Amino acid sequence: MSFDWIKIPQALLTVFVVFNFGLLLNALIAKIAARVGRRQGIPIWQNYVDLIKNIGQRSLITHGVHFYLGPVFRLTGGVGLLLFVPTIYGSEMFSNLSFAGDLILALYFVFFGTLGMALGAAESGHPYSAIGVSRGLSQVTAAELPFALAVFAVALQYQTLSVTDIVAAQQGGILHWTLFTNPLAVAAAMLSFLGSMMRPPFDVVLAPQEIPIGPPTEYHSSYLALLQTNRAIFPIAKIVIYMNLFFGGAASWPVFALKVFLIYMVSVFVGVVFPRFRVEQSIRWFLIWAVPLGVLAILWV
Amino acid sequence: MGLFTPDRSQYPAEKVDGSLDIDLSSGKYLKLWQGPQHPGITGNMSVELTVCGDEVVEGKTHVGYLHRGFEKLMERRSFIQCFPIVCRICVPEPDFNEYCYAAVVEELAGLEVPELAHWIRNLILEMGRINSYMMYLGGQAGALGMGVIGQWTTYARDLMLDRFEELTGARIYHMFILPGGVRDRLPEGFAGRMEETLRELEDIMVDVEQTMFRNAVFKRRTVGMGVIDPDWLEPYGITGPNARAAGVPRDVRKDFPYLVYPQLDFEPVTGQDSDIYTRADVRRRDVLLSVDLIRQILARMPRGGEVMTRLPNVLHWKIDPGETYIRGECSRGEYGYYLVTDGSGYPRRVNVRGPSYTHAMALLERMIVNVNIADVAALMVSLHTYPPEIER
Amino acid sequence: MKEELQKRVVKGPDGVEFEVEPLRDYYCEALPQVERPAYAQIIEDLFNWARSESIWILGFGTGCGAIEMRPLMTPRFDAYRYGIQWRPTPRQANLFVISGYLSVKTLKRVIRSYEQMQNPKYVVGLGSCTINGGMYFDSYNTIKRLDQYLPVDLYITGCMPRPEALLAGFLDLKKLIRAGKADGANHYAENFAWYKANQKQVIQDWDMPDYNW
Amino acid sequence: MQTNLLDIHARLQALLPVGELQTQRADLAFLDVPPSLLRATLLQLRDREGFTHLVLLTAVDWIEQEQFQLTYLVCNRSARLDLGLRVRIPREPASMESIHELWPTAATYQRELREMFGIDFPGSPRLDEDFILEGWTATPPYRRDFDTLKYAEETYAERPGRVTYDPAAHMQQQLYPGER
Repeated sequence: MSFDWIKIPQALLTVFVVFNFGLLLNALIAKIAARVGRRQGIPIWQNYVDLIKNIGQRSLITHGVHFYLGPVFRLTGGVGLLLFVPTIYGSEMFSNLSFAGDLILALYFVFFGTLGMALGAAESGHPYSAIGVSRGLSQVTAAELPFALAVFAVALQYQTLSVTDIVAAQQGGILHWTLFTNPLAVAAAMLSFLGSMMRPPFDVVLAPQEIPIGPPTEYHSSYLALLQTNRAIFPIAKIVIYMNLFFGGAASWPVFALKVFLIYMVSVFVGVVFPRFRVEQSIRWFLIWAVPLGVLAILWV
Repeated sequence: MGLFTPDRSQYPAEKVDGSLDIDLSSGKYLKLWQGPQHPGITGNMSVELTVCGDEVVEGKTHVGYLHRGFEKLMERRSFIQCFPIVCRICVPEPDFNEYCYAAVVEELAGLEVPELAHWIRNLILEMGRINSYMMYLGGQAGALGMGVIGQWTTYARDLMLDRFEELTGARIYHMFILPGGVRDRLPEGFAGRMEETLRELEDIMVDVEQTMFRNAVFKRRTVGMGVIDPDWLEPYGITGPNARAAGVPRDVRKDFPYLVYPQLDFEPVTGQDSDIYTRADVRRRDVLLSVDLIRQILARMPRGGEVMTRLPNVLHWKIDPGETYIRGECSRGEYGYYLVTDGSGYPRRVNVRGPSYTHAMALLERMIVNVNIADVAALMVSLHTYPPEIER
Repeated sequence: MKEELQKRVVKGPDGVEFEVEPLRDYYCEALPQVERPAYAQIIEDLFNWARSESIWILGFGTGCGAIEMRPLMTPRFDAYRYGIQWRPTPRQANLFVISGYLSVKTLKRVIRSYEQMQNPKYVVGLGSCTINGGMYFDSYNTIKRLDQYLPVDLYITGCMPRPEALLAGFLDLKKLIRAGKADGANHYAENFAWYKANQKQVIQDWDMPDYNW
Repeated sequence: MQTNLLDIHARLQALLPVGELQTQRADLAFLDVPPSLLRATLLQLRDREGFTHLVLLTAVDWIEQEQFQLTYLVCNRSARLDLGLRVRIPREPASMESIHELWPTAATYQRELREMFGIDFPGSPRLDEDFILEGWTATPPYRRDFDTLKYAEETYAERPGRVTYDPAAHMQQQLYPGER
């Protein structure tokens, strides 16, 4: 099997574009949330400044080897997710390193970051980190279940494990999207999406009022900068998967930006006005509402 | 609620003196400090939690981080010198200190306060009550992760602070109610601007009700949580909204009327269920009651008259021996001053009785047992305690 | 020394016995290091600009001034516009706002939180009580000069300072940071012995190691 | 019929040799009680007379008479009456019976009195833990013989330039300069 080496710089270019897009989008979302609170909100470039500042902090404290691995794994989760999924459909340049079975790999990468944080947070020795990570792992597990079910439903529906093929099958009009051909799977997946975006009502993992601020309590300076980078890339990468699987993918960057923004807004709309669930309440919520939808979606196919 | 049953079988045994036998080195329990450097704490205090899994086994309140020794400082200040420092005892609602101190000195010194000053004092106390409740509502929502309510209510509080600024010239520490009366009359056109503020406030309260009190997740987190048994009211000395949410109409404004409350038309707000939700709801309705009271006060207030009685030379002001206690209903419960004089120019002893004293110490330590870590912040905020008045 | 800080042998949940020495295990006794600007001037300028535009305040309301911090973050004053925001953990915060009087008990916690913050870090003293004791000049429980115990970059006067004064103070702090003059952390490390001596003089119950980040 | 404080006092005096009633207001009076009778009086007031609410428990230092006065203020919410019980105990050694079984919240007050006045309440829970102060070794601060200004000047560094005036002398200087 021949490998096209030009694909690597091309994929890195995608990462770069998505990184910038993510930073700006996060600031925009923060501004929108601020408008709900009648504030003006942060400047749109604030995330860049924060990032530079955190890199520029002088002291670095380590708590051991695994402490380094936390942010690194987390960032690997985000970047890896993005690298193996085609970002722009039909574009040779931005289809990244996608291959025939990339859907399974993507599912794995979604979970990867949280596991990495578990390593790092446990090593940091802070009780709040430990509590936050145990909450995070249990909640992510519950939230991933409906998503995995929805992905199986979609894979069964299109009889393929390649994201590119799934996108291809959805071309040719809005009614070909999975959103309309398999609404149950989309519903299950969107509920799971709410749970994995770290916004209320499912942000008990980070809850500053109880366990400030959960897993990253001890992370600072460059470690925090890595986590911030991931915070820009990971939601976008995750939305890219959703977009590809359920909303017909994107054929160009403007369409990509619009669709990502709209999907992101779903979680923001829900998040702004809700308090957060306790972790066992959110798990129960996923099991009662999202998982049956996922099972039905598989049966539907 | 299934998972968190109050099954005490796997809990630590009690020792002879009633404390729990917790062996930290067994690895079964974890000691967590919530505070003082912690966003989920009401002010500068801390709760030492011993948790087993996700559940709190034992909680101990630690205060003293804000202790300035007011009661000692007042013993070496003359009666008029005490007046500017008393408001600093309780930061979010300072006016009650001013009122209680003024009233307690007036009673022992035998001063008569002009009628208009009573009305203005009452107006200020109700305005301060709204401010305090606004802080509470934001904090209660914030403790459950709903930051937007805090934005709205703090905005409403700023509106009310504007009126304070217009009336007294200061935002937080007003130093307006002094022994013998108040410093000044209402400014020209104050009632109209107050009415505008009240309307805006009511709009915000409608928003708050819609997003907070009708929110399914908020209900899920608060209904049935942190119940105060009505039997606890007497042993723990619970007053104010915490008692009213348990269905007991205990309100100093009604029971021991002071200022012009006898002339105002109101009924204490009560609730039934005594959980976090009810306590929040009682306070929300109390805000609306205060809005109503402010309207009544502004409408019925005498149009003219003196606001200050003639004081003796304050630099050589001596008060005959005596002791008394004055109470008022602040936003958290019964607020009182106990003053002992010995015939000199200085108070012999001042004791400030803040409602947080009992709520945050004995009551919180009892209620916090068996609660999920995630609910500790919400429970603590729902008791509405302000640390500065615990330790003074 | 408190009982829980003493050296002892502990039996773990798996039955293995091991020795615990809390002062050594739970705290780090390495002294703070002076960390000078390490890069070329142009990069340091960029960093200083970023530091000044992204001020993260530690969420620790030490005194009554904390009540004006909430309006600062809400619609009327909205300090987020200037890149100012809260961080709940000292590891990620740059600015410690000492909001008013400090009782001795709080001072101990403040020192600990301050030492956990990362270099460069700044301290702003709020209100007259941090400057000369203010209203509490004769109190037996509050300190009178904050700069004896922590390196202070800026004082904001008032009792208590209004949010407008706070905003103006933060803008002044930005100028200091941008000029590279806000170097309190290094000053603290250089004069560590002097600061510790002052701190130990007022804190009677000194049961922690000298440096505990 | 509305109960009033005089009736209650008369009923109380029939049972226990308590002191005279000193009426401050229609709804507030103070009563001297010997230390040994305090518990019985409180029980009688709480269980028979409806004074179920312990408003405050505090101490006054009468250093001239070498005595502490403990004030137990109890309140009858339904009859709207307050009664303050004044108990005089010797200053050295200061010790008083604990009432934390009657009102659990009294334990907090007793902890504060222990720390601030040095009054001992044997049996009260967590009495010797630090409550407000931490590692305090000097005289308990609320005692009259503790000079807070002197302590503050000795302990805490002062910023040079701060001046304190005596208000009376200062105003005299301002208003009538030249006069001594």
